[in-house]
Amino acid sequence: MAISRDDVVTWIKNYAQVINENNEMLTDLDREIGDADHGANMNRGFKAVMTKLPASEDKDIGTVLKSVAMTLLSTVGGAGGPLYSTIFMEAGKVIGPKMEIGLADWYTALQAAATGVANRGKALPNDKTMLDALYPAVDALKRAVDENLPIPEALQVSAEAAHAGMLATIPLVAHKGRASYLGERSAGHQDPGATSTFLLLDTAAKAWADC
Amino acid sequence: MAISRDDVVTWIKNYAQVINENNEMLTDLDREIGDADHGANMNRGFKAVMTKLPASEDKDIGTVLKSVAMTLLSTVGGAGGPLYSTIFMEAGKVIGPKMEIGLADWYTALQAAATGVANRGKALPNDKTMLDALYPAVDALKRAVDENLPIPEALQVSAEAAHAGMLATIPLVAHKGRASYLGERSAGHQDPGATSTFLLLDTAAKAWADC
Amino acid sequence: MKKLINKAEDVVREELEGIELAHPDLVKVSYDPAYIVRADAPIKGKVGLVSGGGSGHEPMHGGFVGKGMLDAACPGAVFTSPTPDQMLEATKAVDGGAGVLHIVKNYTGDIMNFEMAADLARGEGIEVESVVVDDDVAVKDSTWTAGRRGVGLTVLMEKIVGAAAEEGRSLKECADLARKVNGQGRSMGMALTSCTVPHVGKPSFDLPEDEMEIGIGIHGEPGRTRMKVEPADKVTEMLLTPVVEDLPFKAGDEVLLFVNSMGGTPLIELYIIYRKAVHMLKEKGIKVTRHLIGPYITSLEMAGTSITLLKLDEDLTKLWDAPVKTAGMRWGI
Amino acid sequence: MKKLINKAEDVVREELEGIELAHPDLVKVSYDPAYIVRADAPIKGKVGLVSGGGSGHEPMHGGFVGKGMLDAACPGAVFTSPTPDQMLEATKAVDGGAGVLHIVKNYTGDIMNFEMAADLARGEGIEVESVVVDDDVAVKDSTWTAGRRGVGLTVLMEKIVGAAAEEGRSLKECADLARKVNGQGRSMGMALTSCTVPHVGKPSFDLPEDEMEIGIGIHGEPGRTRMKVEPADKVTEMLLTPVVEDLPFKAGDEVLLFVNSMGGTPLIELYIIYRKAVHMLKEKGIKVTRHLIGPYITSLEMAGTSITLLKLDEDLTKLWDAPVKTAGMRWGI
Ligand SMILES: Nc1ncnc2c1ncn2[C@@H]1O[C@H](COP(=O)(O)OP(=O)(O)O)[C@@H](O)[C@H]1O
Ligand SMILES: Nc1ncnc2c1ncn2[C@@H]1O[C@H](COP(=O)(O)OP(=O)(O)O)[C@@H](O)[C@H]1O
Ligand SMILES: [Mg+2]
Ligand SMILES: [Mg+2]
Ligand SMILES: [Mg+2]
Ligand SMILES: [Mg+2]
Repeated sequence: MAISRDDVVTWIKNYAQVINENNEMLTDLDREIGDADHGANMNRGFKAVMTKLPASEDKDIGTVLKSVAMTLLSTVGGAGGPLYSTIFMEAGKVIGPKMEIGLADWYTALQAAATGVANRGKALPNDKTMLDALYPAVDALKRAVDENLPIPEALQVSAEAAHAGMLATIPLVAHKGRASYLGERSAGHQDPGATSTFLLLDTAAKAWADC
Repeated sequence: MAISRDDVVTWIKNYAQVINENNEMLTDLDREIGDADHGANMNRGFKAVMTKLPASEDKDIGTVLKSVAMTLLSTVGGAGGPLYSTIFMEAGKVIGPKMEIGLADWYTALQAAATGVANRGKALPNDKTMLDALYPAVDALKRAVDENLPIPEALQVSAEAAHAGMLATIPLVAHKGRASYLGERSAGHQDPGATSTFLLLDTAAKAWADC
Repeated sequence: MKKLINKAEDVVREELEGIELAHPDLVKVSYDPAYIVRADAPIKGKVGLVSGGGSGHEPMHGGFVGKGMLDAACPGAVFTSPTPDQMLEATKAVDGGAGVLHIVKNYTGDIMNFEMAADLARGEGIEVESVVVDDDVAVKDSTWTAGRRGVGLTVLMEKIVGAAAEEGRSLKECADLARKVNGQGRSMGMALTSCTVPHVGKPSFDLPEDEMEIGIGIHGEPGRTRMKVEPADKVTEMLLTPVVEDLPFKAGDEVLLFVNSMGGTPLIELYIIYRKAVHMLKEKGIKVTRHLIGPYITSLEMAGTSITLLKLDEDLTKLWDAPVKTAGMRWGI
Repeated sequence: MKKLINKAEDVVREELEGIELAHPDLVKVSYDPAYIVRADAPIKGKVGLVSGGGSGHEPMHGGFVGKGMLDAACPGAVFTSPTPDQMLEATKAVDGGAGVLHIVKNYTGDIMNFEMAADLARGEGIEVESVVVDDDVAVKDSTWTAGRRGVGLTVLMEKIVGAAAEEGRSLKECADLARKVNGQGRSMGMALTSCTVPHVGKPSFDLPEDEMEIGIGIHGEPGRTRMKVEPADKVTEMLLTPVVEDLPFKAGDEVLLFVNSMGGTPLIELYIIYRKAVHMLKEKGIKVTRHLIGPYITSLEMAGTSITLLKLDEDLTKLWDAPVKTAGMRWGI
């Protein structure tokens, strides 16, 4: 089975919905160790995505993802804007003008996304950033591809890995982003960006459960 | 019997003490219908009086009262400053270089004080000002002089009249001073200036109870 | 009470010390009695402009002492009128032989203290004129009240009359000009929060988390009405409409629009109000040709705003534009 | 949340409308993408100065657009870095052929967005240099953190480099000057109260009635330590000592002392702090030759203050004194 262009569009729309529902929760996490806007920023961006998506949702997957990237870049701002924009941009570049993708494509796309985020933000693993949810998900996908798991199962384990990664940010001391200003005081709080990243992968797993 | 220069000095010192003790109460009254400073203003003034009084307390009564007036004028500010300064200045002028005074002198002094306050502030009876405590006290003293009451008793009735006048300000709508901005909303509150004026006369009655 | 102060009774003195240290090029400071005077006072042949009032309204008045505005300012205790000895000494310090104008906000205390000071100064041979500012339309003006309060218009009057004195107008001309400004200007204010007088230590009034006070004074005196908080556009209407109707300002008028912060309201909100006010005035055919936006006449840390309108003509506009160099207002030099 | 706003999502747009209505002589406003640009931009042969950041710090940066300071400012959502498209369009709008300097406060978001904008602008053939401001000594600077934040020094840098660009210095000279300013300036701030981001609707942090936060950022990020409120003199010591020791500033240095209000702290308190800071510096043999006192880089309505010191030399002093005409800072013209 495969992930179609429409599946990708559904995933993005569902994520916009998930962000809207978790707006306050994400902002609350950011209040603890940041500046209380991560939910608001993401929500502003994905509201704009919902407005602009119709113009590209009949195009190929790469075009869809790149258009999401451009919208996020010009509406989210903050650290989250360039980083989430990078995720969609790099994934879009790797996937290119396909109308459907397989698990290996998705893995390569997510890996490119993670590399893009790392290049842009210069964070390392365990710096308490969204990468701490993204990297484990990519690793899990890699194993799933190697083991030839069916797509729904593969997505499930990658979302679970992201979830574990997200929770693992709690004890960490932040070394990047606004939370790093807190030094030791950042420990004991879950990273908002890692949380929204887990939600992104979790939404994919749910949206593509029948692929 | 008579009121000596030392009695006058005692009265002023006692009043400084009374103002200090009632600072918060007076300020609270002023918070309701003014700007929450009447107690602080009076207390600042009478603290200064306590510092400066030693320089004139061996002079005649007129000099003592005028020096209090000058100190109040340069330290109280607000509406209370000129008005309380006027009370002591006019009383001091009328009494002049005496070393002791009788009831009639005291009556004439207070009457001059009331006239001075009325000229300065242009308030009428029942405008909800300190005059509403002062006028009844002056009237009571007049009757006491006519009836030849002993000083302690006369002071007692004048203080009681001031007290009644003070309470009578409660239902009034203010027509002068800051409370007048409130219009009808000023009714139901006791005037702070009338309250400090009652305290002034009450302190005299207590200080001169053996005169 | 949360404030960056030391002892409450030292607030005004320590503020004066800061002003003295910061602006020796603009002002000299006297501590006893307390007044702030232009560094180059007295200026021979120039009318001296003196104002004053309780502290807590910064930058007014001390921040307006300097070239093209006030010659001296007398700071009282917080929210309390200063005393006649301050005003007398300030008057003497700025008298350059052309007389001295007292700009007095209409509060019983200010009026009485300035009256006594003017009497004393005249006794010392100085020609003194007084002008009373009473622009606050929130207060009913009648012989049965203390009359309208002096609020935002004071700032504009001090700038405009300051420019007139600077260009050499006579005491009578300056006083007439000040009365003209007072006749053509109106204000109204509101508060979202109270303020706390340092030596009192608790808020001057209580305002629940969802209410505002319309028609507030600048000393935390209660206003006209208390109501639920409304959006900025509605609040702007509630302030501007009575201001426009009182004079009344009419289609074709050119005006200066002054949107003031009571202290705690940030600039971002003032621009939102300014925007709505300009739209409203435009609809009425009133043209905003000059403006002032910011915290110029404040009530300590009170959150809130006031709107002042002044009808302009060629002379007033020219005087408004004239150079001014003070700590609180500066342009052209 | 008590604010004079309409809908939270309209705050920045309505503020821009107010700015556009108030200052047509100084600036033009673009709404999509959002930026404020000098009315006379682009100026041929002059280096263009662009800054930007989250809104809520007014007058910074939009209030500093005008002659002798910024050529353009990009306002983000409240406390959120603006986006590359805004910065790109602003850069194009101010490019007069001599290149464009981006002044970027050191926050991950600002850095990344400005980096992307600079790349895009270079792609369109515009010469772009970027300078990062990171003056906040409250934050440990190491390769293990995002580094120090850019705070109060930004205002001074924008003024000084703005003057240099105005007098015709090259892009490289302006960039070097900006880096020199960054090397010689340090800041630290504190808060008495939190602030509330409009679209969040509740305070960014909770601060009990008797506590303060030392080392606060300008976005309501928590600071270094929380403690009981201390008197102003003590607070001044807690801010100024780390600032002085960090550079370190030394006896004989001439400095600009900038005492800033975070928004809700009134001028009367700033002068009290200024006074203590001057006394402290005097004791260390450091001479305050220039100053800035007021709300210039704020955090909405937050009560609190920050102190910035900048070591001056003849060139920096001359550039500081040079005429500037913006909505938020003006002298000499
Ligand atoms: N250098 C970085 N690399 C990767 N992710 C980062 C970096 N800096 C911050 N982040 C992520 O961004 C999140 C914060 O995003 P957001 O609140 O939208 O931006 P801002 O911090 O500018 O307010 C953090 O929780 C973290 O996961
Ligand atoms: N015109 C007036 N005539 C007489 N008394 C007045 C007048 N105006 C005000 N007062 C008195 O002054 C009191 C207020 O004094 P205070 O609070 O010290 O001054 P302020 O009103 O300037 O703050 C009032 O309670 C009232 O009794
Ligand atoms: Mg954030
Ligand atoms: Mg009072
Ligand atoms: Mg008062
Ligand atoms: Mg942010």
